[in-house]
Amino acid sequence: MTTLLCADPDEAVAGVRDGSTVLVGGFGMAGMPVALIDALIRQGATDLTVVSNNAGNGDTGLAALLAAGRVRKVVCSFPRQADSWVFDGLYRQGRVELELVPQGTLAERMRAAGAGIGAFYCPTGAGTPLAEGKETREIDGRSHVLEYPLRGDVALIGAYRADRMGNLVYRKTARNFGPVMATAATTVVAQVREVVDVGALDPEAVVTPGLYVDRVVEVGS
Amino acid sequence: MTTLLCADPDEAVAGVRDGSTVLVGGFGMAGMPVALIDALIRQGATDLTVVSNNAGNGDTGLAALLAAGRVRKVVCSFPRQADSWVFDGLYRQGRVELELVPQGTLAERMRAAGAGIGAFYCPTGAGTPLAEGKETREIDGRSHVLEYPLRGDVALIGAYRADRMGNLVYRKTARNFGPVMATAATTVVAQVREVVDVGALDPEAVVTPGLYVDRVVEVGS
Amino acid sequence: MSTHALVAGVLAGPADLDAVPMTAPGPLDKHAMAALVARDIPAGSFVNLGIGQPTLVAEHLPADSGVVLHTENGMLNMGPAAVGDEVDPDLTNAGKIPVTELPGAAYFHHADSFAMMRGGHLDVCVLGAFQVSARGDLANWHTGAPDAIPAVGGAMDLATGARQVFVMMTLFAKDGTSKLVPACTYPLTGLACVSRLYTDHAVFDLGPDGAVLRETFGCSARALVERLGRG
Amino acid sequence: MSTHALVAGVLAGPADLDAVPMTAPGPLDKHAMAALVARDIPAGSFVNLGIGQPTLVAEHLPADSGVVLHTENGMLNMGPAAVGDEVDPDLTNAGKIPVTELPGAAYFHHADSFAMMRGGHLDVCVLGAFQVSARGDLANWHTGAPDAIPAVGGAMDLATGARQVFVMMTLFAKDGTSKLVPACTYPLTGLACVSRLYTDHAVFDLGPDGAVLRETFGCSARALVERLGRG
Repeated sequence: MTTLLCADPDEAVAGVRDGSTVLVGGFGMAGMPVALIDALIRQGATDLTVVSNNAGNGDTGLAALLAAGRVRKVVCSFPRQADSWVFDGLYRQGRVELELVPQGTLAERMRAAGAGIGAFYCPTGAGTPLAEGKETREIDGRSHVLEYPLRGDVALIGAYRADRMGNLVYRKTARNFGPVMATAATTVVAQVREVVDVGALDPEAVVTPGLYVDRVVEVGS
Repeated sequence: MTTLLCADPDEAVAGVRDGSTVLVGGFGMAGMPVALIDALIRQGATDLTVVSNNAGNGDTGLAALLAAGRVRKVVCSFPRQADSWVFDGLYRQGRVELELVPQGTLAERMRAAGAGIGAFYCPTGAGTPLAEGKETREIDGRSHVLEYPLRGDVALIGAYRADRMGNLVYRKTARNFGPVMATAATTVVAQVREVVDVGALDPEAVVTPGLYVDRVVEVGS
Repeated sequence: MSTHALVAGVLAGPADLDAVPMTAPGPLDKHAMAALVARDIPAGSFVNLGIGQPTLVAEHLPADSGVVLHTENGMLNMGPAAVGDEVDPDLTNAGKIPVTELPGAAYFHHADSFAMMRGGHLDVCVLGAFQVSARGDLANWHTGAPDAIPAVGGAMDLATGARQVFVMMTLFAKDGTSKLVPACTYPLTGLACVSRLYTDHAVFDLGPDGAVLRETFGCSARALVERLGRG
Repeated sequence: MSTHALVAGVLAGPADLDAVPMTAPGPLDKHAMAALVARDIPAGSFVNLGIGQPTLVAEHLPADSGVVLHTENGMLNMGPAAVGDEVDPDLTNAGKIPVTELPGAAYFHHADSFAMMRGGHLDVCVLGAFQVSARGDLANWHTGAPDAIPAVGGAMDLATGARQVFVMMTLFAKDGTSKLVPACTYPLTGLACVSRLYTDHAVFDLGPDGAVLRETFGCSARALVERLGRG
């Protein structure tokens, strides 16, 4: 349905419910939708499952959401970083659950959710502790792990430009998880540096078609 | 390895072996690598399995390859067209095998081959004759068919521009199967309208990175 | 349900047939059917129109509908058929007909296009059919005749993936038999996937309980059900 | 095989140890190790360099090598680290370090980037390790210590997907035990995936039959095997 242009980040995250699974874009701070996460903290939804590559950096963005006690579980590939002290503390106190997923499998499970794939056999992690308890199958002489789609109720992503139909382009490696998460959630919210008129983006270079994007908010650079 | 710029289509298709599986891009004539197919006819490889959305139009391109008797089997989604008389005749005479695959499953099976996915559960075709003999599984209350990767020995695709590193961009709906097939074959050959210098393509808009492309030949428009 | 007629297995059911409105004086032609389908597509929908008659629906969408057309060969925001100088061999619809591009268009490759379809991101698709069953099974890719060359294209992907599948077709085959059937005899495209059937004689909602008559054209619901019963 | 030493289960084997050349007078530092790895990367390869020490390999690739660097956060043709005005928060490597873009670069999203990796399209990746087994098992993501926070990132994807996996690490841990082991005791990243191991004391080829010593630095092969036997 038609993409909604929101006046501010608070309007963009309105209605997120307690217990939601929230996909949060970004790789480190590149592509991290900080304004949307700040708005989500104000909005108040709690008991969240957050899916993101990392588990927060420093004290802002995802780290602030964790510090506010809103996150029940983190699904990510790389929680341990030099500046991930908020997550570290909560995890060691047993106040947040962790599901660790190899980075490519994390991306592919969200892609499967967006692409209507019921499950897929993936060689990554076969024979390692991250495959424990999972169904496996030998295909072409190689062990594969059966992986299931990972869906969000909401996706919060950061992009570079949107047109008024919600078509998105990203900038350099800030693209990372945004285009995948945009396909995998019921409600997709994008913060962008700039909203441009319809027709201003090159149709050959649109990365996320507006079809995937429910709400857009311009936050400047 | 480094992309080879070929002097002509004959150099570009050199070495294709009898019995190869050849992925042929294009949807109808849009994106169809006619110059490469003509060169493949001259090159002489036979007993080929051709994977392409259609089974040839008119008397040129794929239809000419079929007419030359080089194709043992066609894997496609839509062989029956107003101008597919060459295929129609061969099929009715039992001189070519047909494996019919839903269009999206055809694309997804090649994507799986390129993406290192061992197999995937796909809802398309469940309960229809095209799923007969295939393993199925109920996931989330819905029947899914287990589909396996579809790999090529060679891919022949048509693109718009290449730079000298083999990065490709396409034009409008001629993009179709090219980017997927480029990931799924051992040797990937692209005919392009124009070869440009490295740096002339926008890195944000490259569709097929040169990593996937083994040989490029400029054929003009 | 209360004011409409339920046609279980097409042919019979606890009917309130007299409550079904006849909304046109005669059977509809394909343009009138396309206009009806267009009327029922919500504003702002993302829609795929199958090749053949469903393509006509585009001509009946109001200019301000905000409906965005998808073509499975890799484009959103497809415009009308190209004419004259607009014709570009690199820009066609799924039927290989030259088309145009509207502002806000986006191009993508086949794996992405069918991920979009299979992933449930299209609101509506409109397809033609050989047969549709009262519970919404669809047969539209293969007659099953021994000498027929089967071709499926994106039909199964659309039937499986779109949130709502509308079918438009003539209700009766040339030999007078109904194409709305208790169970398809032609090879299936998808199971329980069609939610609404637009025909020249009537519109039906389809579902697990059977076909529900919504409106008829040029005949009463009672007369139509009788004819279906004979078909 | 004939002129090199096979170190089955690391420790012993039908050895022609005296034929293994000592090619440096002392143990290598990380820069010299990186130079060695760079020497063995074929011209024109597509290469992913893991975070930490493997990143140094880039500095030792000849300017005309045609090697293209991949970073799994979504880029090909990555350039050197950004300095001064070049720093752009939207352009980092997998270690979140600001980097630059070379002509001919391409950006893509994570699903595409890891499809590229898992699909076998990278010629070489270079990783660090906690432990490597003689048959090429890799442990580099988790010490398994009860209070450690596990983090895997793209390590398993690279170990599984790259055509050749090179590891560079010190051969001995701080406590003097060998990190080249008969079987890994740390949690595994991948099985039988490492084909070559570059260390400060020696280079080994790894495979189903065990570790083959190729060259040593600062000690004879015989002395090294003896030390490994004690480790």
